[in-house]
Amino acid sequence: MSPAPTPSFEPPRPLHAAFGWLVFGFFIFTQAYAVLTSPADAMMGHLQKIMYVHVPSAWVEFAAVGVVLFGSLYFLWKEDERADLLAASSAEVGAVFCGLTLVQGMIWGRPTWGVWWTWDARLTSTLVLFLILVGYLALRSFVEDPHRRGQWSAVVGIIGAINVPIVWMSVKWWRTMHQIQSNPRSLSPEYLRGLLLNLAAFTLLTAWFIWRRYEAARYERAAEHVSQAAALGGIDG
Amino acid sequence: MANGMIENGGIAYVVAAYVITWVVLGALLAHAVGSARRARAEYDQAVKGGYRT
Amino acid sequence: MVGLLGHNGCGKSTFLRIVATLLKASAGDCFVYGANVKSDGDVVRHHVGFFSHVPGLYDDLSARENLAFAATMLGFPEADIDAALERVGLTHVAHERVRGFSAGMQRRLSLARLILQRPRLLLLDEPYNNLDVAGIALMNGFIRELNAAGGAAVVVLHDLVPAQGVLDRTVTIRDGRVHTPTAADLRHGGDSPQAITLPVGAAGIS
Amino acid sequence: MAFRDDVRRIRAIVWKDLTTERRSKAGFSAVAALGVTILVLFGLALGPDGKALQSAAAGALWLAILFASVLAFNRSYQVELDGGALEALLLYPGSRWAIFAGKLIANLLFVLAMLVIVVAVGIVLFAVRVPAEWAALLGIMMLGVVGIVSLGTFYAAMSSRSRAREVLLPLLLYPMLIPVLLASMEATKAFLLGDLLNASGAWVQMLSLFDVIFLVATFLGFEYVIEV
Repeated sequence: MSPAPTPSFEPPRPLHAAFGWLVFGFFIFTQAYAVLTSPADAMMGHLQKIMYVHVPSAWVEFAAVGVVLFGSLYFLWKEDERADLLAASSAEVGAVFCGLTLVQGMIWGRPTWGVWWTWDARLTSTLVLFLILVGYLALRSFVEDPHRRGQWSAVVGIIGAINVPIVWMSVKWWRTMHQIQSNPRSLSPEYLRGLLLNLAAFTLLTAWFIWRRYEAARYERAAEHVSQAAALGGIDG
Repeated sequence: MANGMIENGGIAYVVAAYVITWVVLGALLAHAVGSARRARAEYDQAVKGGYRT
Repeated sequence: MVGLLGHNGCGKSTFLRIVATLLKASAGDCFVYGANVKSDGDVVRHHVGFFSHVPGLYDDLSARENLAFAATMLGFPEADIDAALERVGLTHVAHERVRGFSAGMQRRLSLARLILQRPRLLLLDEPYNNLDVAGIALMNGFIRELNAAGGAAVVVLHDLVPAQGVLDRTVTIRDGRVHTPTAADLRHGGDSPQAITLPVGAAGIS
Repeated sequence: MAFRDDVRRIRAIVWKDLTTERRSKAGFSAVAALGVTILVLFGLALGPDGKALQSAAAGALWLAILFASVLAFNRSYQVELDGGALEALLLYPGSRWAIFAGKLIANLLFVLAMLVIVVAVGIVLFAVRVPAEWAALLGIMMLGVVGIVSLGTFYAAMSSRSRAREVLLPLLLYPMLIPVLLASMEATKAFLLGDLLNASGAWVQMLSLFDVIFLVATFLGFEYVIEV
């Protein structure tokens, strides 16, 4: 009467290769489409085109944090290690996009505002989010025991995700106090289609990245389990 | 943010932003595919070794 | 009292730590007086006394202060600390800091903590280490007293000699399996080496 | 009944932590001296212009308190790790939150004592004009310290038991504390500079809100952190 096998020790069902090709094909198409079809903006000229990588990066970074939050909560609730591995993969991909968003924002800010950096609420909270994700990943790399690592990083992930809106709120308020206003501009419809297409492409791409990293993590855990079982006298039921 | 302040419509900045994005995404792609493949191979190795004992 | 034997690293201490709620088993269930160690940890901790291989004392508190702290934490603030100190023979150093104590004195102080607690299930991890002959006698006396009062004890041992007279039977863990003359009493709970089901009844390991 | 037991446990942990801290002698004075040293360094970085020092005083004070208290958080768990005391602590019956509450209160008292010294020195070094509403200012500092200590005590429970604890705690803690620090600094600054924008009220409200959120989150999360 052996208990149900722990799902995280099973090897994952790998994603079909065609999905990756489709996602990348779509991504290249949407990027080319948006860049080639969008007219130069009256105010910003071609700079506006940065939007097609910047806004989707920012969106998927927050979506990735959402997945971290979900995975962490689910792990604490059900103690399913797969949720922990999913959260970790998502944090990693999220950190990459977070860094990308920052760099793109700076490249856009330099010609627009004349400075590489401004303590704007969005920029600042993205930077803080990046630091929180780095901290999360550092914690994971410093803890070996899988159960402890899962539990600790789940809690850190949840509280980190809670902190994101709080940081945003406090920085926004901080700037209001110092009477610095950001001026948001509404988007004209001729740019909207390219942006929406890229948002979709980035979302799919991120999902694919996270899934691939998740697969790798599952294989690693399964391999660990197999060699552990082998060391204790072979695999049986 | 005055009109016409940006030379060439800021092409150089646009190119820089896209190049950086694609390079980073390319690196992430290589990392994701490579790590999944390596982990897969490691797992297969462990299974083979595990049954032999 | 049941002795738990086995090679180094076979999971004896791990087993005790799972029963004591310090570790969570990756598979299988464990019940102490009907309470699940995974889900009802607090109930289990009321029943279980764990004598670990580390003293678990505060170096900068005196022997008496350490026991007073333990008594409050155990929920017995009115416990007779002086009697416990007397019994383990540490009355003369009651007000000295634990930092200056020898390993054997620290073990005695840890024993005094168990005496305050009087647990129903005693878990002992190599309890005779660093104890002199008198200390061993103290330990065995306490175990016998608990047994007589209806308590049970599980002890991890590498040497059976000091436990003679208090040990009812032994269980050996080998290759993640339980080998015992009373195998019917111990159900093997899964493919994990840590997953052993030991149903513990009121009068000992049933 | 069980609740009264937990309150007794909290009191015992606070007493135990403060007693061991007091007896280890060098602990508190070293941490407080570090806080003062950081203030001196800030003074050198920002001075000697008196006006600049005055306007930077609030930020310097809070950062000095933050940097010094981070050492206190790791120390607070070091006591438990020596000789496996944490294991014994976890074996006692009772709620896990009582352990957190005890450690939190002990750290709070420790940091507040340090804050008194650091602020006193800061008032002198940065030529701070003490406002008439100094009691309210003390309240703000109290709120800020609660935020720092709740998250600090919480994260130190992990970092102190991991590799590289010296770098891990600040790496995890500082980004998380940005809202609390920002609110504390701005509220303090508004008070010290005569509350020109009447801004401190809003900051105090925000700070209280942050404190409540982080206290609830850390109290709920502690059980998961300490048990493994």
